[in-house]
Amino acid sequence: MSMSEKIRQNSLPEERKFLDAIIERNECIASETYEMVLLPEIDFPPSKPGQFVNLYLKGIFPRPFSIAGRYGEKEFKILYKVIGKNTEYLSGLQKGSRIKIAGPLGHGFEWKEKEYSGFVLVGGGIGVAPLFYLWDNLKNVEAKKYFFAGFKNSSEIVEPDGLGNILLATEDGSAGYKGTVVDLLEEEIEKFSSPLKIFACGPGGLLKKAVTIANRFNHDIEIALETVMACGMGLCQGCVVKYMAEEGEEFRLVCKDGPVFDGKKIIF
Amino acid sequence: MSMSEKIRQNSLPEERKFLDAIIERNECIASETYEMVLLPEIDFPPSKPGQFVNLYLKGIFPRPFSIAGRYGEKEFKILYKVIGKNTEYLSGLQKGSRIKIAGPLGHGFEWKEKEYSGFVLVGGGIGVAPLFYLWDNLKNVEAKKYFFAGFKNSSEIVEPDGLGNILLATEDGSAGYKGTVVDLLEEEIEKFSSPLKIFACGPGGLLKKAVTIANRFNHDIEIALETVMACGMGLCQGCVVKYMAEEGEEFRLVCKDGPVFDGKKIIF
Amino acid sequence: MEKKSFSSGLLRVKLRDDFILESPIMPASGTFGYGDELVDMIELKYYGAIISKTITLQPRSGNLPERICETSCGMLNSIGLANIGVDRFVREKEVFYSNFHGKRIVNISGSCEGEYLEVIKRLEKCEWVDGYEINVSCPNVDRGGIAFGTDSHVLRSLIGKIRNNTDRFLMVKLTPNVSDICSIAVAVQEAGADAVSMINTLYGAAIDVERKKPALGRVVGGYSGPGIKPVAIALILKVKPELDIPIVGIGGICNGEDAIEFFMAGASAIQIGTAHFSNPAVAKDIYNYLVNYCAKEGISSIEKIVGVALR
Amino acid sequence: MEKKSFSSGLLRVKLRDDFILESPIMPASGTFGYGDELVDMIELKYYGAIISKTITLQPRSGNLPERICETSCGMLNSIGLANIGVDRFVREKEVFYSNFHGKRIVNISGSCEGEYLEVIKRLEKCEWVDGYEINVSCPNVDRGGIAFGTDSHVLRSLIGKIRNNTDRFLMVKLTPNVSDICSIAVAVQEAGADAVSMINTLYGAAIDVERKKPALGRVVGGYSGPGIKPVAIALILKVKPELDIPIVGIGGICNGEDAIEFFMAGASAIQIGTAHFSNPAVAKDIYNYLVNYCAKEGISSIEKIVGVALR
Ligand SMILES: Cc1cc2nc3c(=O)[nH]c(=O)nc-3n(C[C@H](O)[C@H](O)[C@H](O)COP(=O)(O)OP(=O)(O)OC[C@H]3O[C@@H](n4cnc5c(N)ncnc54)[C@H](O)[C@@H]3O)c2cc1C
Ligand SMILES: Cc1cc2nc3c(=O)[nH]c(=O)nc-3n(C[C@H](O)[C@H](O)[C@H](O)COP(=O)(O)OP(=O)(O)OC[C@H]3O[C@@H](n4cnc5c(N)ncnc54)[C@H](O)[C@@H]3O)c2cc1C
Ligand SMILES: Cc1cc2nc3c(=O)[nH]c(=O)nc-3n(C[C@H](O)[C@H](O)[C@H](O)COP(=O)(O)O)c2cc1C
Ligand SMILES: Cc1cc2nc3c(=O)[nH]c(=O)nc-3n(C[C@H](O)[C@H](O)[C@H](O)COP(=O)(O)O)c2cc1C
Ligand code: FES
Ligand code: FES
Repeated sequence: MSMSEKIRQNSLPEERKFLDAIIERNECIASETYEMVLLPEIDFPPSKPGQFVNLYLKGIFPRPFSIAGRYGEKEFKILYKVIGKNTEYLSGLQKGSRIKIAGPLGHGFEWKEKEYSGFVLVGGGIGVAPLFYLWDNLKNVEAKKYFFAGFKNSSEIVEPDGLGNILLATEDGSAGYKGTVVDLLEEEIEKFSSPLKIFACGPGGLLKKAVTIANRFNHDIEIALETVMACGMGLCQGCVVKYMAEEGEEFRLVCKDGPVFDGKKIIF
Repeated sequence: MSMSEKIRQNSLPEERKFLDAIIERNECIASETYEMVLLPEIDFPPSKPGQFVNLYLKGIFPRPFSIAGRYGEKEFKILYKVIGKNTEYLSGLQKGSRIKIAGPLGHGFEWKEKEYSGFVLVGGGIGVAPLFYLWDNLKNVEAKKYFFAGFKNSSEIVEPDGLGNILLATEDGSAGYKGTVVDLLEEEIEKFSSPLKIFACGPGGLLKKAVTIANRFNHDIEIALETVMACGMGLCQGCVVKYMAEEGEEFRLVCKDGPVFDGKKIIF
Repeated sequence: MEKKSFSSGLLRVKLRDDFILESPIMPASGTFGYGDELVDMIELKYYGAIISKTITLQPRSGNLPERICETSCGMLNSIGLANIGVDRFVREKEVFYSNFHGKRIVNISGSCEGEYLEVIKRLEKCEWVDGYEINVSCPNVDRGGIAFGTDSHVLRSLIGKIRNNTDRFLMVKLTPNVSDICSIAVAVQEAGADAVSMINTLYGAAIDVERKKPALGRVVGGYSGPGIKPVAIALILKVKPELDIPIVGIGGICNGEDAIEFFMAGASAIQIGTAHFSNPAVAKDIYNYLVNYCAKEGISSIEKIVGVALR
Repeated sequence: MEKKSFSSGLLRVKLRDDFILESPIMPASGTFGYGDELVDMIELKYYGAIISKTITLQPRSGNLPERICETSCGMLNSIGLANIGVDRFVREKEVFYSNFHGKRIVNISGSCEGEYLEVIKRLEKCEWVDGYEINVSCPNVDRGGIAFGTDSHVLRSLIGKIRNNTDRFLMVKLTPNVSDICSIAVAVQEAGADAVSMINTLYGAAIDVERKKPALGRVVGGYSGPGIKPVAIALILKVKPELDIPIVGIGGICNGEDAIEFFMAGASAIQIGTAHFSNPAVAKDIYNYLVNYCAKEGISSIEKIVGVALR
């Protein structure tokens, strides 16, 4: 066993790479929302839904984006929303451009097929991105699957591929249920047969509510968190979140210990 | 008289503007050498050969470039050599791009037609740029005119438009006289009838030698200097050169008191 | 250029009861010549006050070149207080200053207390001077300057004496190159200053890798521009709670958002330095940004956001 | 990963007779985890030494978020020395450190002399530790740290005591947030340190204009990255002539040319911090640049250019 294997076994569960990738596609698919397909120059390590990649763009910090889907051993997809300097720059990059990327990073979602009668995905806004990938992975799972997706309005809607129950909410009611996606979740969840596992990603408020709902009905829940990251790979200790460990409150790194956490352990 | 006129009369001989300009042309005309025509969005003030413009490109300091020719009340030309970050960037700009410029800046060359039997222009490398403009302006002057232009090799040659005696030197002898332009000047100048006025622009070594030659034959000489400039307009006091004034050595600002100076007063 | 306000008062700031600026924007000393340099090129009305380059008793030719150098996030300078001296300043700049619509501040320096006081004495005779900014922190001169700026006792004595010799607006410019800027700022306030301006340049240097030499002739100079903004903001945040007199913020301000950061950190007004080089019309751009900001936020005065980040 | 050199010695540097690095490149403490974080992702062979994040006697969870913030020319951090504590460090990192091909330096801090000495005592038992970097300058902890770094008497006493407790390579990391860094550096040398490393972060802060709050939870933090390079170069140029022991340069190094600047200014080796975030393979890039530089310049060792800018 090589040293790096030894070390990895010790502390790092996954293989990660820092490499060049070619932009294969970069298309606007909803209001300020883009889908980008990246082709790494060499094989990209196996990844899990919930894991993310760093894109090295402008400025000092790279930018983290959830893997939103994979195509074979190399290509993967991200979905992103233009909100600032780097995403702006990203949206202007042409097919064929080369960027540096690192990944897959962090820990993804866990699903033990046998333990649940249903899986409930809850995404708000661009928070649907990692859930798209999870949705793909749940394709052959026998349990029931529900994808709750919420957006501000109909111009922002992006929907996952594949079969299953997709439940749509918009805050302004311009499509689907009128209200937030957790309002919709609250109304529907009682109808599903327990035990359920919920996977949520989106703004902090959404996650907090989703956890409350999970607690109320005694379902398991994993949430994918976002914090500002300097490194995305455990170097800087900047991306902490408060976590209720057995020994009491402590900080966990969103980039390395997360971004997916047991929702009930996070102190919002 | 408005205040700004009053002030200007007091200390600033010329009118200057800070404005947008459109790139009308940007062409490679010799090795790493480009000709750019700029169209300011509004009338550009009158200018003199030897004056320069600031281009606001990348980073903290704008970059100064000599006016190399004018077309009417607006357009003007610059010649530039790609040597670093800003000139690199400049060379990549497309026709139609908009950049900020300021000018005309500094003091230009002076020629009193009646006092000289000949005018001798001596340019080394991209130092020919302001002399092209001067050459245009001397078109209708009756005195003899000579343009000495020197380059490293034939790939770098750029030649002025218009009639007159153009004497070419290349350091490797690939075109014209083999040697530096001041070597050629030294050989030729004795043949011209005095009094002459010499105008020189180029690397420091060239200017120093040109002044030595002017001194030897007792000709007047004006030289256009280059220093690193932070502002190009007298704000920072950064661009100083040592000058022998009547009261003794002092600093002069290349951007404001120059870039054209009486060659015999500069302490190299 | 009459002495009347052109803004609706949104950007009016008070630095002393009798020292009110119609715009909180000033040029930082040494980056705007004597104030008159761009009079034909840009509109000066966006400046609430003009600040001269540092004036000394005797004319100074300054340091040997190279005096300036661009860096990736700013610039270095070792100008060395080059200036025409107080007497020529008084003679040559009267017309311009007398006609300027806003406040007229002269930045002064000296190599000993006596020099500072003598410069003040000569300027007191000019009714076209409204106030002084005391430069006790120039890193580019061998004697004088820096010692005053780093020793709170020496500084207190100097400022106290200057205070005794003028009733005009008196602002002291602080250097960031100290272990404890708060004690310096407090000393300055206790000595009777009306405001502090901060920060002057950081110590900085660069190597010209081609020549294998320091980029500046004097080796070390003053570092300014965007790269020093976090330092300026930090020091203002530190000093603000300790002071009753206003702070004038300086350091890397390039645009309206930078200016807002300074106000929120505790600056009552701002100075723009290095940004003049990359944008001679920077004051206009910032002015317009601030007016729009007030409108957008629905606030009646920019003073409303001074120090909000600390509340 | 055997303990043999892969370079031809071009980049070999000596920091003490028995402390020779095969590459002058090290990671700056706190920007590279415990050293093992990227072992699967990049090649560690480009580092002549590994430096751990700061280790303290007790585990520390660090400061409340936000702990990091990007600025236009760098970043701010207020991590607050979050670390697993010396005992867990010794237990968990032995495998990695024992296998690392280069020198193994542990960066340590404490809130009093006793704590520093106790951490050293526990590390002295680990034969896989080659040296220490003493952090006396972290701006992000309330007690301890900063006082040592700004007071030359206190520092001299601390370093003297540490020296008495170890024969290993001993490097002291200096803070730039002082009036007179030379006297601090000299005190450190006199107390028996083998090298100084400089600089730690500058005080820095930013305002989150949207939230109208300081961007960092702790308000003021440490500023690092390209924007601090001119400060680091200036301080190294100042300190170099005063010292006999080597300087390890830190501050905004992003690429090979930056590294050359540091060597020419007087650094015998360098540390890379913030640049790891925008380029995890930065050490490799710089290593290759330096090898090519030596070849191009026809020099047999990078040590030949150390301090040339001052000659
Ligand atoms: C693990 C992880 C996975 C992510 N996955 C995705 C994804 O799949 N698709 C996607 O569009 N975005 C995703 N994000 C968010 C994405 O990283 C940010 O949108 C991006 O960094 C913004 O960069 P910018 O330079 O364009 O904006 P900036 O100029 O950096 O910021 C613009 C505004 O956005 C805010 N902001 C900055 N960083 C974040 C952040 N991490 N989260 C939320 N707001 C932020 C800033 O406070 C600022 O107000 C993810 C973030 C994390 C931590
Ligand atoms: C009054 C004046 C008029 C000028 N006219 C012209 C002109 O008509 N055409 C033209 O091509 N250039 C002209 N120059 C030079 C031009 O300004 C520089 O080539 C330009 O600033 C380089 O910018 P950069 O970012 O591409 O290079 P940088 O990255 O800034 O520098 C690259 C290299 O060039 C050196 N350098 C920087 N500034 C100058 C300078 N001012 N002179 C010489 N070397 C420098 C640097 O030391 C560095 O080694 C003029 C300069 C002055 C002061
Ligand atoms: C070229 C230059 C010259 C300066 N000269 C002076 C001066 O004469 N007196 C002074 O008090 N400050 C002087 N400064 C400092 C500035 O006034 C200002 O404090 C500093 O540049 C920081 O602001 P900035 O980042 O906006 O430039 C000078 C700065 C520069 C760049
Ligand atoms: C996120 C972060 C954490 C840091 N933690 C430490 C630390 O624990 N101990 C220490 O001595 N320095 C610490 N530093 C300072 C760096 O080691 C280095 O001195 C500084 O960042 C300047 O170098 P740079 O500009 O290359 O980043 C930290 C810096 C950063 C950015
Ligand atoms: S972002 Fe650096 S440790 Fe998580
Ligand atoms: S370049 Fe600023 S004064 Fe000449």
